[in-house]
Amino acid sequence: MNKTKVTEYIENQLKKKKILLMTHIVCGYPDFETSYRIVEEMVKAGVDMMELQIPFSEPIADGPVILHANQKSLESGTTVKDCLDFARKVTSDFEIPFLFMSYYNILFKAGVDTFVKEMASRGLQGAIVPDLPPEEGSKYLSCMDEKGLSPVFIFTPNTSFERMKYIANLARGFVYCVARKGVTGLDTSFSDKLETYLQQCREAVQLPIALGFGVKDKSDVNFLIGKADIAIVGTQSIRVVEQQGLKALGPFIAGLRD
Amino acid sequence: MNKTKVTEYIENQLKKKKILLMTHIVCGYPDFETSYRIVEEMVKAGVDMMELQIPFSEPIADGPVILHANQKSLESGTTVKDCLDFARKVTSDFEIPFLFMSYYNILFKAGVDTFVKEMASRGLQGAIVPDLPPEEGSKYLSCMDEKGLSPVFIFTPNTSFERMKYIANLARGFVYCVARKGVTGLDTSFSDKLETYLQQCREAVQLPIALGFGVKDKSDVNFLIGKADIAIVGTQSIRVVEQQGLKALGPFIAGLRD
Amino acid sequence: MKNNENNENNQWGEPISSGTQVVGPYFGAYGGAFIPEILYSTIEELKEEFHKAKNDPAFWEEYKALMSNYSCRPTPLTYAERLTEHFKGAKIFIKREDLNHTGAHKANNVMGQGLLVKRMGKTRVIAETGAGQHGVATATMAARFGFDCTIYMGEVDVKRQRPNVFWMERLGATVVAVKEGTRILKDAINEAMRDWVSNMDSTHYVLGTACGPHPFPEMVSYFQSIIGIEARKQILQQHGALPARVYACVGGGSNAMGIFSGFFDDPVELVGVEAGGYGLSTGQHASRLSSNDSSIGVAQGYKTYFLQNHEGQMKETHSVSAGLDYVGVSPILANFKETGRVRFEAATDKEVIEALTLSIKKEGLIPALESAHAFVQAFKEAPELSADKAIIINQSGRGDKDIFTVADAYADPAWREFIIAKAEEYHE
Amino acid sequence: MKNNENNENNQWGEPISSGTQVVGPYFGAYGGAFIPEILYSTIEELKEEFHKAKNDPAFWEEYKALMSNYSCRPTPLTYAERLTEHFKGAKIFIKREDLNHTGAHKANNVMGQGLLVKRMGKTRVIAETGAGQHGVATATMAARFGFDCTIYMGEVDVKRQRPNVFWMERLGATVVAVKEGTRILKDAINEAMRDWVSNMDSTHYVLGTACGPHPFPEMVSYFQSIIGIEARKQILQQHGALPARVYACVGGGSNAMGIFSGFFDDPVELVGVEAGGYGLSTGQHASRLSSNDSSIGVAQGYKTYFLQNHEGQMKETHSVSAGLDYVGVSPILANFKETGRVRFEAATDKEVIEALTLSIKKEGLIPALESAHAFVQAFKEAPELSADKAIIINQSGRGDKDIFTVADAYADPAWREFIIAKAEEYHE
Ligand SMILES: Cc1ncc(COP(=O)(O)O)c(C=O)c1O
Ligand SMILES: Cc1ncc(COP(=O)(O)O)c(C=O)c1O
Repeated sequence: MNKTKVTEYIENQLKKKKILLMTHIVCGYPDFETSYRIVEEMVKAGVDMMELQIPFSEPIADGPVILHANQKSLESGTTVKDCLDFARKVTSDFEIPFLFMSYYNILFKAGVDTFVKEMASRGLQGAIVPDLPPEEGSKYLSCMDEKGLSPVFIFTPNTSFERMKYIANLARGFVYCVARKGVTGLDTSFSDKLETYLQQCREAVQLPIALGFGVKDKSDVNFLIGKADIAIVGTQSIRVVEQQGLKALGPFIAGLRD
Repeated sequence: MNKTKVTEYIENQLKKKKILLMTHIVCGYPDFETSYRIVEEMVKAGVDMMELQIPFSEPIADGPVILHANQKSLESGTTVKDCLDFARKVTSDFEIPFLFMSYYNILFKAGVDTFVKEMASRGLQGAIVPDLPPEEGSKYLSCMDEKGLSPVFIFTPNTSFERMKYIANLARGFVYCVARKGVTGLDTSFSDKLETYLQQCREAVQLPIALGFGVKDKSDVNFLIGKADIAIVGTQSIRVVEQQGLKALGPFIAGLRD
Repeated sequence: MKNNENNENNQWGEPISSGTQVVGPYFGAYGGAFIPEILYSTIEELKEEFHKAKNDPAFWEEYKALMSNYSCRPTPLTYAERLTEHFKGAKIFIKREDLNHTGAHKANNVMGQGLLVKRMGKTRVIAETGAGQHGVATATMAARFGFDCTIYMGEVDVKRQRPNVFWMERLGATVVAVKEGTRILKDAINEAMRDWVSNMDSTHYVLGTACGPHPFPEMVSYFQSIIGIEARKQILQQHGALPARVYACVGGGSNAMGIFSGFFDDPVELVGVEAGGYGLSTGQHASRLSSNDSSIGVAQGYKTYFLQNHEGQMKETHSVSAGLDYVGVSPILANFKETGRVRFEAATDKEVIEALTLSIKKEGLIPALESAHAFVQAFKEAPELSADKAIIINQSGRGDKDIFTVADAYADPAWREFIIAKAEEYHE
Repeated sequence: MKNNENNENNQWGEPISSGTQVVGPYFGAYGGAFIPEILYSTIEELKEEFHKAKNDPAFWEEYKALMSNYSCRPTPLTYAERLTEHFKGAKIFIKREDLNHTGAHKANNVMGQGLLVKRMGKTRVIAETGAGQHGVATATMAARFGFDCTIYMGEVDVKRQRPNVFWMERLGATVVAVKEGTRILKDAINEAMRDWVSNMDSTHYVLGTACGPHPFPEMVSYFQSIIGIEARKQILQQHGALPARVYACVGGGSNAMGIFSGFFDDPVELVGVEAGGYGLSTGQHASRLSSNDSSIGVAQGYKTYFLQNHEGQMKETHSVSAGLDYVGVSPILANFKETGRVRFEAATDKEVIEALTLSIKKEGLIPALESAHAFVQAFKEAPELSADKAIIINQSGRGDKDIFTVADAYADPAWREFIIAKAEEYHE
C-alpha cells in the first residue's frame, strides 16, 4: 500500500504539532465569498486540513446545523460545478490539503471516474463520503487510487475490530473515527470510553486517525492529544460564525490548541 | 253491531246534504284562543264534523304543514290535559260531533281505558289513531265500544278488499278512506281511479265513508258527491289561516259546497 | 339458535332461526307493528320475503358469501393482551366489527337488506341516519346494488356530520336534511317513514337498527347474528371455553343483538351498555333500560321503553356518541331486560373518553365512541373476574370517523388550529 | 415464490422465499445499502434476524395468525360486477387492502416488522410518514406491542394531515415535525435515519415501503407478499383462471410488490401506476419509472431511479396523493422496469378523481387517492380485454382518510362551509 500525499502530509505535520486540526465548511454557505473568507481565516488561524462539503439535498448523516447550511447553500443556487471551481480556487490560494466531503449521489451522478478526475484536476487530495460503505465503493476506490487521492473511511464505536481491520485495508489518507453514535453537531463526552475506542482504532489501522463529531473547544482537543492524530471541528465553527460573526472565527480556531 | 252516535248523526245529515264536510285542527296551534276561534268559524261556515288533533312529538303520518303545527303547539307548551279541556269547551259550545285525532302513544301513556273515559266525559264522539292498526287495538276497541264512542279506522288504495272487510268488521262511526299514498297535505288527483277505489270501499263496509288527504277546493268536493259521504279537509284549512288569516276561513269553508 | 355443527360447508354456522325470544312480532310485551294502514301490504310483503329467505338455507349462504367477498367477514376476535395485563383479571377479547367495510357492524344489516330488496324487485332504498354511519352504509349498499338512494338526516346532524354527508353524496345518495322536530335521528326516522308511505311500491326502507315495526327488530337481529355466531366459534377456538360475559353498547340495539345472538342458549352473562351522557342523575342521557327515566310507550312503529314525559311526548336525549343518542330501544332487548337475560348498564361521556384513550394506547384499537361504552363497563368488571375467565367486548365500529367529536372531547388545540387554518384557506 | 400447495395447515400459502428477482442486496443494478458506517452492525443484525425469520416456517405462521386475529386477513377479493358491466371488457376484481386495520396495506409491513422488533428485543420504533398512513400504522403496531414510538413527519405534512397526527398522538407516539429540507416525506426519512444512527441499540427503524437500504426492500416485499399469495388463490377460486393483468399504484412500491409477488412466475402482465400529477409533460409529477424525467441515483440508502437534477439534487415532486409523492422508488421495481417484467404507467390527478368518483358510485368502494391511480389504468385497459379475461386491481387503502384532500379536489362548497362554521365555533 502506497502512502498517499495526505498521509505523508499528516505524518510531516505531526512532527511539528502534537495534534492536527481539520475543519469543515459547507461550500456556498452562506455564499461563496464568505466561504472563501472562512477558509482564509481558518488557514490563517493554523488549521492543518479542511473538508469542503458539497451540499446535497438529502444529507442523512448531518445534524441540524450542517443540514441547514446544506439547504441554504442549495437554495441560493450552489451547483456541484460551483463547488469544483471553488475548490480550484482554495487549493491554489492555500497550501493545506483540502478534501471533498459529500454524499455518494454527487459522485455517482457525475460518474465516479469523471468526478475523481475533476477532483484531482482541482487539486483536491481526498474525499469523505459518509453514505458510501467500502462494500459499495470498489469503483470509487480504484479511481481514487489511480489518481493518488485518499478515500477516507470511517470507524465508529459500533464498528467491530474485525470490520475495522477490513476497512483499514481499503482506507487511504487517514481514518475518520466518529466519536459517538448520532449525527454531526451534538455533544460528545470525552471520556475513558472514548479513549479505549481510540486505542482500538489505532490498533486496527496503520494510517493516522482523526476524531470527529462533537469536538468544540480546547479541552476537547487537549483530551485527544496522544490519542488521535487529528481533531476534526465541524459544526462548532459554523456555529461560531453564525452566532459571533466571521471575526470570531480566527480566535476560536487559534484557541483550540495551546 | 250497534250504530254509534256518529253514524246516526252522519246518516241524518246526509238526508239534508249531498255530502258532509269534516275539518281538522291541531289543538293549541298557534294557541288555544285561536284554535277556539277557528272552530267557531268552521262551525259557522257549516262544517258537519271536526277532528281535534292532539299534538305528538313523532307524527309519522303527517305531512309538513300539520307536522309543523304539531311541533309549534308542543313548543308553546300544549299538554294532553289542555287538549281534553279544550275539547270539553268546544263540545259544550258547538253542536257538531268532535273526534280526537292523535297517535297511539298519547292514549297508551294515559292508559287506554282512562283515556277513553276522559274522552267520553269530555263529550268527544270518536277517535282517529293512524298508527294503531286494528290488529294492535283490541283493548282500544273494547273500551270505545263500552263508551259508545267511534273508533274510526282507515282504508287505503293499498288495502286489499279482503282486508277492508276485516277492518269494516271492527270499525265504528265511519271509515276514513285515504285518497292516496303518502302523508297529509299533498296533492291528490281526483280521477276515475279514485272513483273505482271508493266504489270498492263502499262495497266493503256498510258504514258511511269519508275521503281525506288532498281535498282542497269545491271541485274536489263536487267530485266526491255521490261517491263518498264525507269530504275531509285537513291541511288546506290550516294553509288558508296561515296564508290569508282567520277571516278567510269562513268563506273558504262555505265555498267548498254549493 | 344452535349452530349447525354438522353442516360441513357451513363454516360460520347458521343464523338464529327459531327460539321464541327473538321471533316477532312480539317479544314479551314489546314490539308489534304500529304502522299506518297504507304500509300494511308493504310490511306484509317484507315479512313474507324475509321469512322465505330465513327459511332458505341458500339465502344465508349467499349472505355470508357477500359479506366475505365485499366486507371482510368473518371479522377477527382479537385477544387484547395488554389490556388484560393492565386490568389483571379476565382475559379480554374484542370482536372486531370495526373492520367491516364502511367501518361498523351497520354493514351486516344493510347488505342483508340489500339482498332482500333485490328479491323483492324494488329499485330504491331509503334510510334514516343520525351520526351518518348507517347512512353511509346504506348509500354504499345502494351503490353496490345499483339502487337509487335517499338518506334522511336531521338538519342538526347534517351540519355536524358533514364528512359522512360528503361520502353519501359521492356514493350517489340524495341526502335530505330534515328540518322538523328536534332535527336529529328520531325526526329522520319519522321523515323516512313519510317517504315510505308515499313510495312503498318502488322503495324499501332500510331501517338501521333492531327497532321499528315488525319484522325489523327480528330481521335486523337476524342479519347481525352473524357477529355472535362467529364470536362463539372464535372464543371456543382461541380460549377453549365460553366467555363469562359479553359486552355490547346499545343504541337501537342491533350490534348488541348481533353478538348476544351467539350466546342466548349458553351460561354467559350478557351486558348491554347505554349512553349515560352527563350521568344518569342529570337526566341528560340516553339510558332507556338502565335508568328510571324511561317508560313503556309506542312510537315510530313499535312498543318499547322510551325516554318520554308522563303524557307520552319524547324527551331530548344526550350522548357524546351520536349513534346511541336515541329515545327508543330494541323491543327484543326491552324484553330481555324484563326476563333478566341481559343486564343493562350506563357509561358516561367522561368514562367513554377514558376507555377510548386506554384502548388506543394499549392495543392500537380505536373504537367508535358508541363501542367505547361497552369498553367502559368491561373495564370496570374485568378485574372482578379471575384470569381463567374470558370476556368479549363487541367493538361495533371504528372511531376514526369520530375525529371531529373526539378531538373536541380531548379539546386538542392543534386540531383547532388546523381547522381554523383550513377555514382561512377557504376564505381566500 | 411458489405456493406450497401441499401444506395443509398453510391455508394462504407461503411467502416469496427464493427467486433471484426479489432477494437483495441487489436487484439487477438497483438496491444496495448505502448507509453510514455507524449503522453497519444494526443492519447486519436486522438482516440476520430477518433471514432467520424468513427461513423459519413458524414465523410466517405467527405472522399470518397475527394478521388474521388483529387485522382481517385474508382480505377479500371483490368482484366488481357493476364496473365490469360499465366497461364491457375484462372482469374486474379488486383486492381489498382497504379493509386492513388502520385502513391500508401498510399494516402488513408494520406488524411484520413489529414481530422482528420483538425478536431483536428492541423497545422503541421510529418511522417516517408522508400522508400519515404509515405513521398511524406504526404507532398502532407500537401501541399493540408496547413499544415506544417516534414518528417523523415533514412540517408541511403535519400541518395538512392533522387528523393522522391526532391519532398518532392518541396512540402514544411522539410526532416530530421535521422543519428541514422541503419539509415533506423525503425529509422525514432523512430525519428518521438521523434518529436511527443515534439510537440503534434500542430502536428499530420501521421503514414504510420497499425502498431504503438492504434488507428493507426485500423485507417489506416479503411481508407484503401476503397480498399476492392470497389474491392468487382467490382469483383461481373465483374466476377459475389466472388474471390477465394485475394493477397496483406505485409510491415506494410496497403494495405493488405485495400483490405482484403472487404472480411473478405466472403469465400475468403486471402494471405499476405512478403519480402523473398535473401530467408528465408539465414536469409536475412523481413518475420515476414511467417518465423520462428520472435517472439512476443513490440516496436515502439505496440505488434506484430518482427524480433528480443532472447534478444529483432531488427535485420537488407533485401528486394529489401524498403517499405517491416521493422522489425514489423500490429498487426491485426499478429492476423489473429494466427486465420488462412490470409495465409502468402514470395517472394524472384529474384522472384519479374521475376514477375515484366512478368506483364510489358503481361499487360503493372508496379507494385511497393512492390506490385510485391503479384504478385509472385498469379502467383504461379493461375495455380492450375480452369478457372471459379477468384483471385485478389492488385497492391498497381506503379513501375516507383523504377527506380533506378529496373534498378540496371536488371543491365541495358544503364541506367548506362546514369547516368555516367549525372554525368559528373554535374562535368563540
Ligand atoms: C359504531 C356504532 N355502534 C353502535 C351503534 C348503535 O346502534 P346499535 O345499538 O343498533 O348497534 C351505532 C349507530 O350508529 C354505531 O355507528
Ligand atoms: C393507501 C396507500 N397506497 C399506496 C401507498 C404508496 O406506498 P407503496 O407504493 O409503498 O405501496 C401509500 C403510502 O402512503 C398508501 O397509504
